[in-house]
Amino acid sequence: MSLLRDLFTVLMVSAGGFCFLAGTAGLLRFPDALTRLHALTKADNLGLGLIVLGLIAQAPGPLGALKLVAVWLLAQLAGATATQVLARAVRAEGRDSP
Amino acid sequence: MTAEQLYGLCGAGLVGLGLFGLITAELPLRRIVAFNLLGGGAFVVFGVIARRGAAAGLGGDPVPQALIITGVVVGFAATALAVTLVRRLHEETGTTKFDQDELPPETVKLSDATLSGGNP
Amino acid sequence: MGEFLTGSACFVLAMVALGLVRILRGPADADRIMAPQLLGTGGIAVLLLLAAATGAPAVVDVALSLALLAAFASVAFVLAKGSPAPGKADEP
Amino acid sequence: MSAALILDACLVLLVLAVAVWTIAARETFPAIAGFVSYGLLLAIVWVRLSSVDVALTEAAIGGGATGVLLLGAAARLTDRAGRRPAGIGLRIMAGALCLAITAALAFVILTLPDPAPTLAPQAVAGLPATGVGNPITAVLVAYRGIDTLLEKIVLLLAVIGVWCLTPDDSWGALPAPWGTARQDDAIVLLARLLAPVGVVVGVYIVWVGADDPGGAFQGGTILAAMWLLVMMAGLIAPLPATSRRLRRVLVAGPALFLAVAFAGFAMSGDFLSYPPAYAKWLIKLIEAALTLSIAAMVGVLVIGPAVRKR
Repeated sequence: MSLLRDLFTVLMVSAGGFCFLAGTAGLLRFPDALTRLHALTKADNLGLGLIVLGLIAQAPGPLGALKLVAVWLLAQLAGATATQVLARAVRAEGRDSP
Repeated sequence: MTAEQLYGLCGAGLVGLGLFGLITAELPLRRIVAFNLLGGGAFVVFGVIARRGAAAGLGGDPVPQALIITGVVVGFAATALAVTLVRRLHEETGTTKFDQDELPPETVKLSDATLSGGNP
Repeated sequence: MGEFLTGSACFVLAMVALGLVRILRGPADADRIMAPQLLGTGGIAVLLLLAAATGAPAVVDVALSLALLAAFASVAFVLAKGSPAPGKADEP
Repeated sequence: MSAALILDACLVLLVLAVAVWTIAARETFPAIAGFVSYGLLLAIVWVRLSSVDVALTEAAIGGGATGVLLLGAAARLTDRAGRRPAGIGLRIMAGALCLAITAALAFVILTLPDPAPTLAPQAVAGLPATGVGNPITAVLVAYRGIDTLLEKIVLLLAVIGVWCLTPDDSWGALPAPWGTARQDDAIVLLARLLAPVGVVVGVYIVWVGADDPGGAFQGGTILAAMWLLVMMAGLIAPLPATSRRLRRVLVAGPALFLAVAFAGFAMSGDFLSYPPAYAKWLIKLIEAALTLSIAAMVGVLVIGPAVRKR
């Protein structure tokens, strides 16, 4: 049982790490601010979600697992808002200086 | 090399970098940022000393750790006061530079500014 | 397990470092303010992995604080940029 | 070489690189973006140094309050660096001085005494008398209570200093730190969803601070951040410096702390000494009052004074 749980954690954390790799590749390769913002907030939040999923299996108890999920939900909210307001700022900046 | 020494050297480097910025930066806001960077480095050096004092089942000596928290709080208060001073200076004179010779002629000189903010 | 989780934290940190180098170079200020956002998400991941690796549940609270404050820099940046600087009228 | 040591090396390099960027960047704004990142990275450094209490402080201050303060200032201060930066001679001399200081510190770090002196056993031995389980909280509120009391007074003095910078004709006006920009619906949504959760987390951090990492300053700063967020969203107005309600909250914590400190003369014969029977409850009461005052103080320090109407 413990082995199965560890295997699940290894799989999920590795998948999460891959998402961070993809996000960074996007940051390095994408041509403008809006697409970089996309790479940053989509891939990294998915990566964080997978890592949280993997760590839930290692959590000390149901409350610890709940806290991990709360961290992920808060990060989602922050990511969604920051993307929205930053994307508007990028567009406004583009209009000011063509 | 142990992890403590690594972080200690990092703190020493940060102190040097912060001091360099504090001396050479031109704008007061940049000096405030450099001063905070220096403070962070000093706290890391102190934190390494706390970590080395790990005993009695604790991860570090709690006395320096508590002093670091106090230091962070006081550093924040000083930063807020300094930033407000610089903002007020800018509000009065349109610049935050202390070098009077570099000001454009139409800018109010510091000596003429009504820093008291009194009504005419 | 601890070694694997610490290694994963190291990998995520390396990815964050690469992204940070790209972001801080700009060109626009809006690019640069993504840095706290990147460190928010990546830092939370590193902290959660370290909490599990070292068995220190209190570290999750640090991640919780970071998650609460992750959007702050972006919001402050947009508000500061949005309002016209009062000093601008003085400049020639 | 273990994974942990590789992680430490990566982290140290990254912190140093971000610090170099912060100092070397030509424009102010990139430097501040770098500095906010530096603060967040330091939170991870503190976790690696087993100082979770300090990590919480750094995350709350570096991620929230300092970032908002510096970003607001950077947007308003319109001057840019001049044509000629500091002279090359000054730079070389400053560089030599800083290198010497770094080298001296590095020498000290590498030759620290072994075994290291520590007060940890004494701190743990005194814990039962205070009734709290977190030795750092015990140091802050009990063993070195006088430091914490003076630190709160420093914060109050900073608040008074900031208020003193109000122009005479604007005294009593509402501070408008973010202009009077239109409400942004994304920020309003964030404030409505996040603020209630944030208040709960802030109170939780104070509550667990008695036995686990956390405490009044960490929790209070998170509460202050939530107050700032609701103001940034335009849902409530900032309070003016003349508000009696605000002033009462500002002094409540330090005043209670001071009152308990003097009551120590009557109850157990010394300044700032708690009678052992009530020590735990007195400490919790002081922490609760300090939390509210700290939230107000940090909030006021970030908002700043009212500015002159143009």
